[in-house]
Order: sequence, then C-alpha cells, then structure tokens
Amino acid sequence: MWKAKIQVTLKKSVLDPQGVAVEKALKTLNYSNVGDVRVGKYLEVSVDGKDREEVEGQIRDMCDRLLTNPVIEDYTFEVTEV
Amino acid sequence: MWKAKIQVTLKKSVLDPQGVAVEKALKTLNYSNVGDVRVGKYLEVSVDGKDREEVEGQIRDMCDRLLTNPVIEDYTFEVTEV
Amino acid sequence: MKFGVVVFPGSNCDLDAYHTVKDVMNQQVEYLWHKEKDLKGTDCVILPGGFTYGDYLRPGAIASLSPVVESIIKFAREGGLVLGICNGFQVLTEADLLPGALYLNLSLQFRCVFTHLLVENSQTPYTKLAGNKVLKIPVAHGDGNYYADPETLKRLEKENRIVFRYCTPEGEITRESNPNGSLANIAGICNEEGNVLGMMPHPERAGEEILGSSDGKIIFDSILEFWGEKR
Amino acid sequence: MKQEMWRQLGLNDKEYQMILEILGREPNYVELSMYSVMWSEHCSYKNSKRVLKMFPTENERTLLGPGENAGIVDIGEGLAVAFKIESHNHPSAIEPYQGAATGVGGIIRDIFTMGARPIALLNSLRFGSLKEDRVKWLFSGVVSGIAGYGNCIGIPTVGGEVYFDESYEGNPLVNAMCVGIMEHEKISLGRAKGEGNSVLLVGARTGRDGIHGVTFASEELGEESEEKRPAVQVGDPFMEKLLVEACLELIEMGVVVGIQDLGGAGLTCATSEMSSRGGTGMDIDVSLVPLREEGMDPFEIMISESQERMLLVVEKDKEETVKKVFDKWELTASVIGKVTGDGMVRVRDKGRLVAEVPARSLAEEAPVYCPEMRFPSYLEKVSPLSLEDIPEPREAEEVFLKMITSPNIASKEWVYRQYDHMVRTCTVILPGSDAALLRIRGTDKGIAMTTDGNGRYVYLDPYLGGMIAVAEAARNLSCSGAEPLAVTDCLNFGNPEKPEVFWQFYKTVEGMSQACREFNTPVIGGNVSFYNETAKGAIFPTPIVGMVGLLENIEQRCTAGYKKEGDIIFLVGEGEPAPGGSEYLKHIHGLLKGSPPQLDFQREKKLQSFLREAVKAGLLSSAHDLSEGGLGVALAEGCFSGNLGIKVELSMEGSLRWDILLFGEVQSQALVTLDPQFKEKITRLAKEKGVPLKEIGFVGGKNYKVEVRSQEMNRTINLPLEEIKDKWRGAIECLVEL
Ligand SMILES: Nc1ncnc2c1ncn2[C@@H]1O[C@H](COP(=O)(O)OP(=O)(O)O)[C@@H](O)[C@H]1O
Ligand SMILES: [Mg+2]
Repeated sequence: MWKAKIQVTLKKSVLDPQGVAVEKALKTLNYSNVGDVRVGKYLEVSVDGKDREEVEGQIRDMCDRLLTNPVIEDYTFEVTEV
Repeated sequence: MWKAKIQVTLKKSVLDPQGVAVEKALKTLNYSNVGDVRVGKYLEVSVDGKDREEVEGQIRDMCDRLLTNPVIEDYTFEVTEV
Repeated sequence: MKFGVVVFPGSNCDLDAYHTVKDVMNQQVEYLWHKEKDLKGTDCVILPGGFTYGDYLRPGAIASLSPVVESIIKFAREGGLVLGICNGFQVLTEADLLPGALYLNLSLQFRCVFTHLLVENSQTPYTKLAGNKVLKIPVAHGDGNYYADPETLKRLEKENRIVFRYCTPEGEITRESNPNGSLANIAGICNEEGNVLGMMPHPERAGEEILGSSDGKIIFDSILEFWGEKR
Repeated sequence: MKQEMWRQLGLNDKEYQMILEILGREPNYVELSMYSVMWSEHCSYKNSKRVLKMFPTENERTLLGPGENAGIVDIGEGLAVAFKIESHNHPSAIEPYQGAATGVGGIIRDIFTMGARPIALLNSLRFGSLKEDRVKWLFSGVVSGIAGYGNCIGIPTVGGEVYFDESYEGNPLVNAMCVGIMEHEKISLGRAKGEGNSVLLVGARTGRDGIHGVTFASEELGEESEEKRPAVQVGDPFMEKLLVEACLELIEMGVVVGIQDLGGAGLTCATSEMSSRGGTGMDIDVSLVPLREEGMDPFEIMISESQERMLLVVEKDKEETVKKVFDKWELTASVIGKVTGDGMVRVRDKGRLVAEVPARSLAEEAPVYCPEMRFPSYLEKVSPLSLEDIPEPREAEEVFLKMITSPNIASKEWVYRQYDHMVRTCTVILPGSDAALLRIRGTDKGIAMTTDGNGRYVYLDPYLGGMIAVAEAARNLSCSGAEPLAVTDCLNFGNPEKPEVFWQFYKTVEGMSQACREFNTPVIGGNVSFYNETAKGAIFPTPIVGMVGLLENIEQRCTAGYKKEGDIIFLVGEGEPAPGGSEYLKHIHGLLKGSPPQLDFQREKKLQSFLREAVKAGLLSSAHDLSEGGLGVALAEGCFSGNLGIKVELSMEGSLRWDILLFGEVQSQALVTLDPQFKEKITRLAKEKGVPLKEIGFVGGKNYKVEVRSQEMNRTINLPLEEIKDKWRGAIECLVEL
C-alpha cells in the first residue's frame, strides 16, 4: 500500500482571493511579519501498486485528469510506502 | 525569510464528504486500486523570523488561533528557510 | 425593544434581518459595524447570514476575531440575547459561544430550499411561542453540516439544547428532510443559559406570507414576548 | 514593425494600415496591443454592428438604450430598472467554475456601474449531452461557479434555462443576466467629463490575468486555446461585494462624474470608451496602478483583465472623499491620471509617454465590416418533414415517461436549489414557474423576468426562431401577469466569417427585431458572442432573450402550478401543434427536422393581453404557456408544481395524430385553471379579446390522467402523480451524479 500526499495550489499568476483574505486577517491579529499567503487543496490518496514508479505515474495521471485543472492550478506530491 | 507549508485535514472521526466523492470519481475513472481519500486544505505562509524555533512557534500559534478549527481539523506543517 | 444587526464585510442578509425587525415586527433596529465595539444599547444582537470575508478559509472564522464579536462575547456572557442566523451561527461556533462546528454539506453543494423544523425546546427566549410546532423556514447555505464530538452531542441532548431539528412537514425526523447531513438533524442549538441561539435556517426570510411562509415571525414574536415578561 | 507582430495580435493587414493612417506613424507595441484588443470582435462588434442597427431601441419607457454598460427602463414612481445579459462561453469551456463565476461578476459590474442596485441574476446555459463525462464536469462546474459567485455576493439568482444538445458539445454557452433597480436621478454614465478631473482606479490589484482574453473570445476553440489558457481568471465575489457597496455609496453622495467597470480589454477599454463617450481624453500613468505581480510591462497593465476593478472620474477636490469611502470598505482607490480635453488617450510609465492614441479611434471608430452571407445548404436537407418520418408509437405512457425525463424537460431543481434565490427577501415567484417575480420595496409593484431561446428552432429557421424567442419571453411574463417592458439579448453564434453562419445571424436579428416591434419591447442592450465553434462545427445559432416586465400591483400575480381540487382546466389560444423541431421529434425519434411552429403576432398578442387581464381580474388560479414538450408536458408541469392531479379529456379532429396532439409544439397557447365560479367571466373575457377557449378537464385526484379520443381510437395516460413527479425531479441528478 502507498500513500500519496498531494498539494494543489493556484498558479502563481492567478489571483488567490483566499490567500489575500487570510494574509490580511493574520496581519490584523498582529502577525506583522507575515508575507505572502496562498491557500490551496491538500489530498491524501491511498493506492495499491507494485512499485514507486508505477504509483507516481498513476498519481500524476489522476492529478491531470481529475484532481486539478491545469488551467489555473499547479500540484506537487510525495509518495510513501505504508 | 521562512516558508511554512501547512496541511490541514479533517479529523479521522469526522466524515469527509469530499474525500468520499473524490474516491468514487477515481473509481469511476477505473482506478480500481484506490483506497481511502481525504481532502483538506493546504496553506503556504511566508514569515520573517529569527530562527526555526521562533517561526515554528508562531505558525503553531496561527494554526490554533485562526488557520484551523480544532473541533474538526488536525494539522501538520514544515518550515523551510528561503 | 431594540435590535442590533451586525454588518461585516460580506454580510448579505443584514438588510433582510433589518427589514424584518423594522417593517414586519415594528421594532427599533440599528446596524452594528464590525469594527466598532459599541453595541449601541441593543437588547438583542442579530448576527445575520452572508459570507463574511468571503467565507474564505472557513465560514465565520475571520469574522469571529473582529472587534464587534469581542463585545458580543461579553454581552452574551452577561445574559444578552444573541441570535446567529446561518453565517451568524457559523460565527458563533467559531467564536466558541456555541459548541461544535459547521462544515461542508454532505452533498458538497449549496442548498437553497424550504425546510421544516421541529421545535424541540420551546423554553428558550426564541421559541416561547413555538410550542411543539413544525415551522416552515428556508435554508440557504453551503456549510451547514453540524458536527460535535460524541460527548458534546450527548450533553446537548441531555441539556435540551438542540432547539430545532430538520423534519418532514408532518414533524418526522428523517434523513430526507435533512438538507446538509447535520448530525442528528440539528438545525439550531443554544448555549447553556439559552440566551444565545444559532440556527442555519433563515427566520427573517419567512416573515411574510408573500415570501412563502410567515413561520419565521414566530421566532421574533417569541423574543418580544420574552422581553415583555422579563421587564 | 513586422507583419507577424500584428497578425499574432489578431489584426489583419488592412487594419494595420488603418492604424498607420490614424497615427501618421508606426505604432509602438503598447499602442498596437491597445488597438488589437479594442478592435477585436468582442470589444468592437465589428462584424455585428451594422446588423444590430435593425433592433428597435426605444419606446416611451426607455431612459437609456444600447451604448452604455446597460440599458435603463422607467417603471414609474421615479424608479427605473437597468438590465443586461452577457456571455462567458469560452472561459467556461476550459475552467467551468471560474469561467462562469467571473461571467456573473462581470455582468453585476455592468449594472452597478449605472448607479443601480443589483437585485437579481438569471442565467441561460447550453451543454452537450449529459451522457458525456466532460459535459457532466462542465455542467456541474458552471452551475457551482454561478452559485459560488452569486450566493456569496448576496444577489439572488431567480431564473434562467438549461438545455442539452450535441451541438453544444465542446462549446457550452454560459450567458448571465443581471437586473438592478435605481432612482432616476442616480443614473450614472461611463463618460469622462470635465478637463482636469481625476481618474481613479479602484478595487482589486492588477495582475497578469486575461492578457488577450478578448482575442481568445474572438476565436474558435481549438488546440491552441489550450495554450492560451491563462486567459481564465479567478473571481473574488467578496471583493466585488465591497465594490458594489462602496461605489453605490459614492454615487449616492453625488460625487461621481463618470464610472465604468473594467471588463474585456481592461484599462484600455475603460479609458478609451469613457473618453470617447465624453468627448474628452485621458492622461494616465501605469506606474500608479497597484499591481499584484512584479515586473509588469506597460502593455500588460493596459490590457490586463483582472476582475473586480472600476474606473472612476471625480472632481479634483473629491479624491479624498472617494478614498475615505473606499477605506471604510477596506478597498484601495488610486488616482492614476486626469481627464484631458484633446481627445487623446495618453499612457505614461513614470511620466515617460508610452502610448498616445485618439480615444475615438479605439472605440467608436473601430473598423466595421459587412461579412458575406449565404443561404445555408443544410436547410434544404432538414426542412422537409413528413408524418411518415415519424412512426406512431404504440404506448402512450411509455412515451410520456420518456418525455418528462428528457433533460430538456425534466425539473431544473438540481440547478436552482444550488442558487440562493431568496436573499434580499424580495423574490415572490421562486424558480419553477414561467417567470420570476420580485417585489419592489416601498411600492405595490413587482418586476418579472425571464430568459428564453430555443436554438433548435433557430437552427431550422433563423427568422422564425428569432421571432419565437421574443414571443416566448413575452408570453412567459404575461403568464405571471406582467406587462413586458424591454429586452436584453445575447446572440451566440459560430464564426461570422463563414457566410452561412452570418446568414443565420442576420436572419435571426431580423426576426427578433420584427417581434420586438410587435410587442413594443425595445432592445436596450445586449451582447454578441461569435466563434462558438469546435472542430465539429458551429453550435446551433442561439439568441437568448432576456426580458423584464412590470406588474403594477404585485397582489395580482399568477404562477404555473395548479392550486386546488375542482378547478377547471382551459386550453386558451389558437394553434395547431406540429412536430417540426420539437423535443418529441428529437428525443423520441432522434430527428432534427421540419419547421418550427408558426407564429401569428395577432394571435400571440391577443393571448398575452387576455392572460394579463385575467390575472389582473383575479380570475385565474394558474397560468402556464405551452412550450417544449407541448400540451402533454405543460399539463404535467402544472401537476408537478402544484402537487395536484388532473383529469383531462381531449378530443381529436381531422388528421391530427395523438402523439402530435400531446407532444407536438405550438405557439400562442396556454393552460389556465380557475374556480368554476369564474367560468362565465372568463368566457366573456376570452370573447372580448378574441381568444378561443376550450374546457379540457379539471384539477383533482392523485393521478395524471389524460385521455385522447377520436372516432377511431382512444389513448389514455393514467399514472400516479407521486411516481411521475419523482422521475421528473430526479432525472437530471440521475444523469449528473452517476
Ligand atoms: N439555469 C437556471 N438557473 C435558474 N433557474 C433555472 C435555470 N434553468 C431553469 N430554471 C428555472 O426552472 C424553471 C423551468 O425552466 P424552463 O423549463 O426553461 O421554463 P420555461 O419553459 O417556462 O421558460 C423556470 O422557473 C426557470 O427559471
Ligand atoms: Mg414557459
């Protein structure tokens, strides 16, 4: 069994209204040292598979087909055996 | 400058309707080897701070006060210097 | 009696609550700006529906940290009447004035429909006149799925703090009548003292027959009744 | 300058020559970019402008016709309504949620720009077949995007339509309409008046989004569209909510000289249009524009389509007032320049001049074309239809069940329950009837609104189809009791450079114009969306008519659902149902053929006037027009929304077949129900109006029971309401959610 942890964020060039709102809120809470904030999605997917390579390929595939929209989002992920 | 990457997930005891939906959708796309899926939030926060310890303390603080709701959510994070 | 309707950036049912109190109930009402701590001597604070701060991060989360909420917490602890509707309910849980949390509807979709509510506790200031009635009141939200851990839930049940549950028009508690997947069909709860009520359905949208129901008025009538007796 | 340069930006060689002549020199890259976006089809209407002149644009009620951000109509007591519809098809095709959301955001800005408080949203949607996975993704994404934006900003989405047909596969249509209300004095215009006045940019920061978005909207969708993907933007309804409040507060204070939203072509469009309309110029400095990203080039700043921004012109000494109001709403307002008197738009970067062009040459004086037209050859193939093409089905009940579960007829509740249609507590007729109705606080009045457009009809006969779109909208309003006021339209077509497409376009507008004249409903604004094509070809020509009507007394209103047992059901209006272009023909027999139902304006106007008066006199329990699915479906819809059964008997004359009688389509007919005590009165009214009236049954029981009889045959559909209602309600959900 493998577990993939996937981070999805809006592309750099795309406006992230949530990030802006959270950044502002943190500043009102007196965290004046806060810079840029981005808010995205986080997914954990368990998959069966014979080796890392296969699993990574599949996860990439899932991200491209369903989990993200490349028009506005980027993603990264790590896979660990469990 | 430091960057914190924060993963927020629903607590195990809380039903995750998004996770269920994604799992179902993946299975319809013929990923029959998919097990449990959890969907959460991912945040990237840039902060200024003198050392790792201070920064980690602050991030924990932000998570407890605003970024997560302890009634339903858990979180983990990593901090890297940038 | 004097009501105060809180306005946050992104509130959007403030106008409706204001209208219902003023034009339907003929009571005094003032807007309370989120940045101000002064509650202007109001007897009942209404936290209206909407999307405070866009509901970004979590509904009600950012709003719960505002200056006006600081005053409302104090006001509530002193026994003041606080009614949180929809987003207002979410603010109240985020501010820890009410237990539990409201998160994503089970359907993953926003729902705007008329629901029926069984009044489980008619001893609160908000339900005095509601007997064991079934009220027809609409919901409109994406995050109304109520969650509390098992102990909290047990306590709520035991202390009779579940004020409204979603039900069929006949008053039966069924899965189909639950629009968001809420635990135990919970639509509204109160604090231990009963002076703070949070509810997902919108009584201010059901104050006049022309809008499809005037059952929401019973809640405002109850508040007035309670206030009259108290004085 | 190299040829590739302007061609890449979508300008042709002749257009480049024009620019040389206007400037008397070569343009630099900033200037070229400005021309390229302003002269795109999306901004300049260069292919459609001449044709649109056919529309009537005025009557005794219009306060403002086309040309500004939205048209305005008087509704009495010093009040007026502003409304407009707009497409966001291409962005929605590649990012359905954000594409649709930003479409809603854009149309709302068009309304409050005019000084009106937005009070309602509608949307008209078209998708391919729901059997396709990608269509499901598009459909659910678009609906949740509309919901996401409208719900958050707190404007109820009260109506619209959704249709599914293969022709829209790969190129869905997403048209959003917004209606606002205002006092006459508050009308504000997108005009830069007064030399020396300040120009302010307010709202969101400017980023690199949507660079060349209008060019993207003015091309067919294809492989390259994938490359141009950053054209899609993310909407921020929260920011827009604050913008609405701040701008309306400013307008209320009377300090706004001119105001315009930034939509397609961003700052370039706003500065040049405002100057052009005001007969002035502008001098702005892009280094004063608050940016979201570092290192943006002046040309990027000038054409960025970042959402949730507005351009304001105010008197010099009012700058501080503006800033104070925007501060309160936690928004930024930045002075970026001033109004000048010489008609030039000058753009500077830290003082250095980077562009200098005549405002009018970008806006009003953009090139205008007369594309070639040709009668489409497909029409010869699809027009003839004979009854022999349509085998008579054996089972009436089976056909009926198939009809009511067709996604085009099934309940749209799956869609509208995701929209907050009640916020602002003014929605008196909720989604599910023929038209939505809103009360107007402080008056007895109500305003009704609807969107309509049957692409299939228009495909089969653009002229007739265009007329029907208008007639149907007016009829839907009349069913609620409202008097039609005016029209806003969104014309969705294929590539206008193809002569057959342009012929469709021309004929449709001709038909719509004719109908608008007949109903005295001028077109006060609208939008054209061309290039709705994929490799498989163009979409059905799809004009969407958004219409608003007035009810003087909101107590005198009517809805489509049956109200009580024992009411009599009447079929009113003249007309013979026909199979051409019907849902029955397509869904049951798989045919797209024939002529759409005929439309006779005299009959139609009589029917509508009868309906309005009957509602006003309080005679009717319900009123519902016949549309897709014909009589059989209309009868059922009354049951579904009223939760009451019916018993109906229809006798057939002549050569009409039962399936055509029940499911053929027709214009100028409606179903009304009423208490038996009003029978005499309604008969008298119908006679007065010259409208035939036929009693066909009554409301009652727990079944939908409809019997068709002739001398030779007898067919009965007798099904329990509860069962068929569940099927009708669940059909779309079933298809979308697997
Ligand atoms: N996309 C949509 N958004 C909101 N409401 C919709 C939408 N589609 C359909 N509706 C509502 O569903 C009801 C039925 O729609 P439709 O069958 O198109 O009506 P009609 O044929 O009378 O125009 C109407 O009240 C309409 O406003
Ligand atoms: Mg209709």
